[in-house]
Amino acid sequence: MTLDPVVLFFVLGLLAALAKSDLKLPPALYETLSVFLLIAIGLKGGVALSKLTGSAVLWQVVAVIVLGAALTLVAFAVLRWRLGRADAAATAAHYGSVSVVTFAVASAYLSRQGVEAEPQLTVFLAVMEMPALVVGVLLARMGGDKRVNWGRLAHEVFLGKSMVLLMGGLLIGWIAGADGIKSLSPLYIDLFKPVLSLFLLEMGLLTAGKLAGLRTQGLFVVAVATLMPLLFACLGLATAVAMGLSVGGAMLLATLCASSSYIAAPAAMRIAVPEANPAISLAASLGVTFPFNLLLGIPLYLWLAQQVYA
Amino acid sequence: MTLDPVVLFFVLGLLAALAKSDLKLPPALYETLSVFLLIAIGLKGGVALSKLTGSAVLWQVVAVIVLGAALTLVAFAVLRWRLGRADAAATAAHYGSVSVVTFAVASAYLSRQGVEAEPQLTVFLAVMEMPALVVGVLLARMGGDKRVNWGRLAHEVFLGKSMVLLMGGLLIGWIAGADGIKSLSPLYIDLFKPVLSLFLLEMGLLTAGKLAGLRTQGLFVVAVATLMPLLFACLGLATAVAMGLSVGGAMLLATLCASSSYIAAPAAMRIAVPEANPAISLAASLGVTFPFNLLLGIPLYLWLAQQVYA
Amino acid sequence: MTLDPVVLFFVLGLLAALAKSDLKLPPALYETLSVFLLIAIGLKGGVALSKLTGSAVLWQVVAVIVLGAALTLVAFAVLRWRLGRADAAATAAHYGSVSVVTFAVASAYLSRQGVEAEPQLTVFLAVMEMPALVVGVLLARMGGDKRVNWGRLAHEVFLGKSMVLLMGGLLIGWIAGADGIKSLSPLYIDLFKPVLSLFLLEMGLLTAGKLAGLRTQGLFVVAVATLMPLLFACLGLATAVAMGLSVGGAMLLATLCASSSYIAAPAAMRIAVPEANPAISLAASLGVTFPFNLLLGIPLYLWLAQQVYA
Amino acid sequence: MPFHDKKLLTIVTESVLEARLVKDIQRLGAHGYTVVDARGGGAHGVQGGAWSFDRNIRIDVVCDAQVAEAIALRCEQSYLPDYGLILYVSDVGVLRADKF
Amino acid sequence: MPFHDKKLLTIVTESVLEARLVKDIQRLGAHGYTVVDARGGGAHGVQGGAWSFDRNIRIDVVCDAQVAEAIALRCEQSYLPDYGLILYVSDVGVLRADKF
Amino acid sequence: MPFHDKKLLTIVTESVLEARLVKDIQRLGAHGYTVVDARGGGAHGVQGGAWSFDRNIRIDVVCDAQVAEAIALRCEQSYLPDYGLILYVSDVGVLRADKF
Ligand SMILES: Nc1ncnc2c1ncn2[C@@H]1O[C@H](COP(=O)(O)O)[C@@H](O)[C@H]1O
Ligand SMILES: Nc1ncnc2c1ncn2[C@@H]1O[C@H](COP(=O)(O)O)[C@@H](O)[C@H]1O
Ligand SMILES: Nc1ncnc2c1ncn2[C@@H]1O[C@H](COP(=O)(O)O)[C@@H](O)[C@H]1O
Ligand code: NA
Ligand code: NA
Ligand code: NA
Repeated sequence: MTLDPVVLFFVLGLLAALAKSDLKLPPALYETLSVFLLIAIGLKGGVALSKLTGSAVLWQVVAVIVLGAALTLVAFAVLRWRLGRADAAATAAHYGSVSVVTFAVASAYLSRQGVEAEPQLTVFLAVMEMPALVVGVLLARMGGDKRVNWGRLAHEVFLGKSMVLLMGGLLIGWIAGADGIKSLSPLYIDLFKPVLSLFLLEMGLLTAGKLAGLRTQGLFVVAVATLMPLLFACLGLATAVAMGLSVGGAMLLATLCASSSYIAAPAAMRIAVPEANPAISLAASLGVTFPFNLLLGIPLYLWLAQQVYA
Repeated sequence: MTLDPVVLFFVLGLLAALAKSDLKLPPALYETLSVFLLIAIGLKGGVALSKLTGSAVLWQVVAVIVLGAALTLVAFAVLRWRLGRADAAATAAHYGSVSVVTFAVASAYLSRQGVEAEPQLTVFLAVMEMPALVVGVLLARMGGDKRVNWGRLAHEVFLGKSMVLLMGGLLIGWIAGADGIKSLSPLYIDLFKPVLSLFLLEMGLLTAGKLAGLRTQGLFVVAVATLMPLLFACLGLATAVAMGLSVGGAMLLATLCASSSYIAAPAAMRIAVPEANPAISLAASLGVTFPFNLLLGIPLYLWLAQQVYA
Repeated sequence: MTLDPVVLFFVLGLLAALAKSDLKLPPALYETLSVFLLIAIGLKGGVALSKLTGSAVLWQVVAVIVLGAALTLVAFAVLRWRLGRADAAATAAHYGSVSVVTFAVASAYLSRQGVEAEPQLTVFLAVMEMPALVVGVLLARMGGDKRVNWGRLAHEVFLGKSMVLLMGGLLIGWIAGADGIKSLSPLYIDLFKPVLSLFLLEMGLLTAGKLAGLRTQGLFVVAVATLMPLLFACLGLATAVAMGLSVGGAMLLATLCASSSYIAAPAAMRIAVPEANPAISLAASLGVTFPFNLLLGIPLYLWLAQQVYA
Repeated sequence: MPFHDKKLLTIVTESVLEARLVKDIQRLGAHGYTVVDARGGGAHGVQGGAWSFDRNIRIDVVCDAQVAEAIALRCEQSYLPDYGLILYVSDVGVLRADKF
Repeated sequence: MPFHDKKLLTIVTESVLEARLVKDIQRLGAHGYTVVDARGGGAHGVQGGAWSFDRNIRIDVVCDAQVAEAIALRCEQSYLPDYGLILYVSDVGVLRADKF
Repeated sequence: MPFHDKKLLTIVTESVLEARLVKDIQRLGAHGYTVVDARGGGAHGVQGGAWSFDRNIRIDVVCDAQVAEAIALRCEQSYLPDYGLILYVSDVGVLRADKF
């Protein structure tokens, strides 16, 4: 169970930043890489979808949306124990939502292990971004007197950069199909993993910055940020079994549940729940859960899935 | 006649921006992509040229330069009907000049349709950038009392970024030849189309911004921006027939004539004819003509060429 | 002995900038390309290292570190003839250190000529960056009353961006081995040379800027910047013979010695020897030695190595 | 040359607020604005500039004193409580008073 | 600490003018200048910053009052009629008066 | 609206100094700072902005007069002799005096 080299890039970035190296990637590179990853994942999913027939997937999509909302409620209940309403709601939205990069690393890990997964998992990725954000805002506003600007929230959620690129890629892949996409594959398919390595280097650098924030947030946040993914992975596995997914699909759904957002959710929460302290949710989501999933979670979730399906 | 997936990226960008998504690509990416496209097109053309013998191409180059100048005059005559001298001249320069990306999409479309074209078309692309700019400035200054700073204009035209990269690529490709370039092809050849897709995404975002400017420019500009390309494509076809080009070559020359510049021309006109309003020429060139060519023009010009050569 | 096309890109950049073209690459691209090159070179070296056995390499590494320090002393002795202590020391550090891009071009040149080289040369590249910087600072401070902030220098040297990326790449390549790296090779291996071409275009643009600085620095600097590489190449060859390297290895070691730093050394010297004038060392290192090595030095050093080994 | 007295209002805040602030500024009567990407540190910690929500912007507006006050008031009420934001005004002389 | 009185001249305009403005500034007697990329909006519409000719720059020059006036005059005559440009001056205190 | 008097200290210098200056600024009592990438030219030649050691930064600090003087003194003694650096102060009005 050796580490994938892309994960080593994450470790390199983390160590470099912790050692206070002056290594910094230009912001424009970070944005470019994230645009690339979102389109590439979308395209791949769209092509896969274009080969599917039947309406089973539609029901699964509905199930997965409900799952995302439910996880957010669970996370809120746990976090409310110690955090204020706004902070608990905003952080819950991060955990109910998903991490694109964690998904990408998990997919790469799966294919290295020779395990197949259903194509619709990419669609799940796209649709699971959203319900948590809506539920998070509802939770933050419940009982309060601040009114929610739903127009702005809907805009943020559905027209946010990551949603547009993921859905856009999905649609283009679906319309163009495997043949149409062939001329694009030297970039979006062949270079996917090495580009992911560069992105993870950057994530390592950024994660180190958020670790500093942990010291002020205390043990509760650290504990939640490691235990919640485990719990959510199990809930994801159970749902996958109920939905009749394969081992690979179950593992990816577990990973989606276990992963927490650090792109779409922070942006949406900063707009819709501005009184929440972003340092708390980012320290948990990016500082703890992301590396935890990358280094331990992903192999663990595959092992769990294999036990369940054995 | 399905849309090439690269064109779908343009549509994605356009829709995202029209829906006021916060999707934005970093400016550094835009510049990097345009540097890449210019070099890649130049290299490809240079390699092709290095295989040619004989002086026929030289005469064709002269013909094409004259064509570019002539189109600018025609455009000026049309535009002067409603616009002031400076605006008409600057906009005419855009239409007499060419669009590198439209050319790239047309080439991709051709090769998807299995139609070959002469290698010198890339040379035509490079030389057609320039005469329109000179004629445009002359037209703007004729009869006026402002003197032209020819040194600055020549500098702008011949040492402008797009000219240097296109010509530089051409020369390097020509010197190195097919063998020398082989080690570079994984980037400049294999990745050309997928990189074009990213560039078109950005173009979609930018085009949407210029569409807003259209409202203030009125129907005349919109009409010109759709009808002039059609007229110019026909003039291009006629010239191609006279020059003895193949169907593919004719289609590409038609596309060059129909296309309008939105990189070299705006930059040159802003320096040399500053009193012209750049909003008018950009709204026409980028807001209307570019998407028109991309979505309708390119297939149409091939169809036209095939009718003429049938 | 035709020029490699990547070198033509350097010439293009140089000419464009000398002709005062407005061609400029975005700073973020420059940084991205240098990150890429450092990782790619490191990875390649690490994979090669992972196949080695025995401790011979360890002794070679020690020898090469001593060589780097010795070259710095020689350079200082020469430069002190005309320059003040600080300037001589800082410039000597540039010449005792190495240029990653010169090494990359030399490697590409070698493989085009079908000459093999030992894998540990990449390790030599990494370790030769450092001793010159330490010796340079010592020379600058000797006899003076300013105390050296060794902590800051060590930080600058060992945690400087180029060291971290090169060493990080090396380690990842070494841990992952040839198999582990395979999924990354479409970027780091296949695209290495074309990306190098873009980087050299940028280097051409930057070099032109430093040539201007030459006029004020006088003939002495120009003479040193062309003669010192020749001398150092010979010293490198002699060491290589003593170390029992192959022709290819000897040529690369000669190139390393002849090359001078323009990334790590300027950054380190600006921090550790701020009273030195960076215009002098950069004019010499980037304005003269870098193009000299690229255009003349590299083929010459191979020829020399072949004479020695004939 | 006659320079006319105006106020220069500078706001440094999180980049997520850019679109909203620009709208506010225009609505409150300023005739223009200039935005620059920035990084920095303050009471809300370090904004390193690497991400969109980790980045600051600096907005400069040249305007009349009343407009500057109106924008400052809007910032104080709507953004200061929840966002990292600073704001300061200074006196400047401009070339054409009617442009601002 | 004694700060010496100088003028700070700030110009915000289209980036195509950068090379020309820098030449003007040096010719008219300033000893230095600082440039920053910017975006913005004003009478000439929105400059979004995505393209080279859709981008603004902000140039700051610390100098004497006469130099500031000379640069302002040059801008007013040569660039203001045709380009999107604003310009303002303010009072600053500098450390070493002879540097400016 | 009551704006409170503060000093705005602006430093333009080589980007290699960023980390050290930020430390100095915090140590000397400022409560925040804002950094922007810049290019420019002066006595030390042109800083074109293409490389990390060819790039300038502009740091702005809003603070009390004494803090501004302390930072200026530190710059004068530690950096001015060897680095390309300029520094100027001006008067600004801020919204909440206690924040600075
Ligand atoms: N005293 C200050 N001087 C200059 N900029 C500041 C100052 N305080 C805060 N800032 C800037 O304003 C942003 C938000 O400030 P804060 O709300 O204090 O975190 C910071 O990230 C800095 O960029
Ligand atoms: N009132 C203003 N305050 C700050 N910046 C402005 C103002 N008006 C214009 N600008 C800037 O100056 C540029 C040109 O202005 P204009 O000529 O009004 O379009 C704009 O793109 C803005 O960046
Ligand atoms: N008079 C000035 N006005 C504005 N910026 C300046 C001025 N002089 C120098 N600078 C900036 O400060 C940096 C260092 O200045 P210097 O030490 O004069 O080379 C330059 O690269 C410019 O960005
Ligand atoms: Na989740
Ligand atoms: Na045309
Ligand atoms: Na050397």
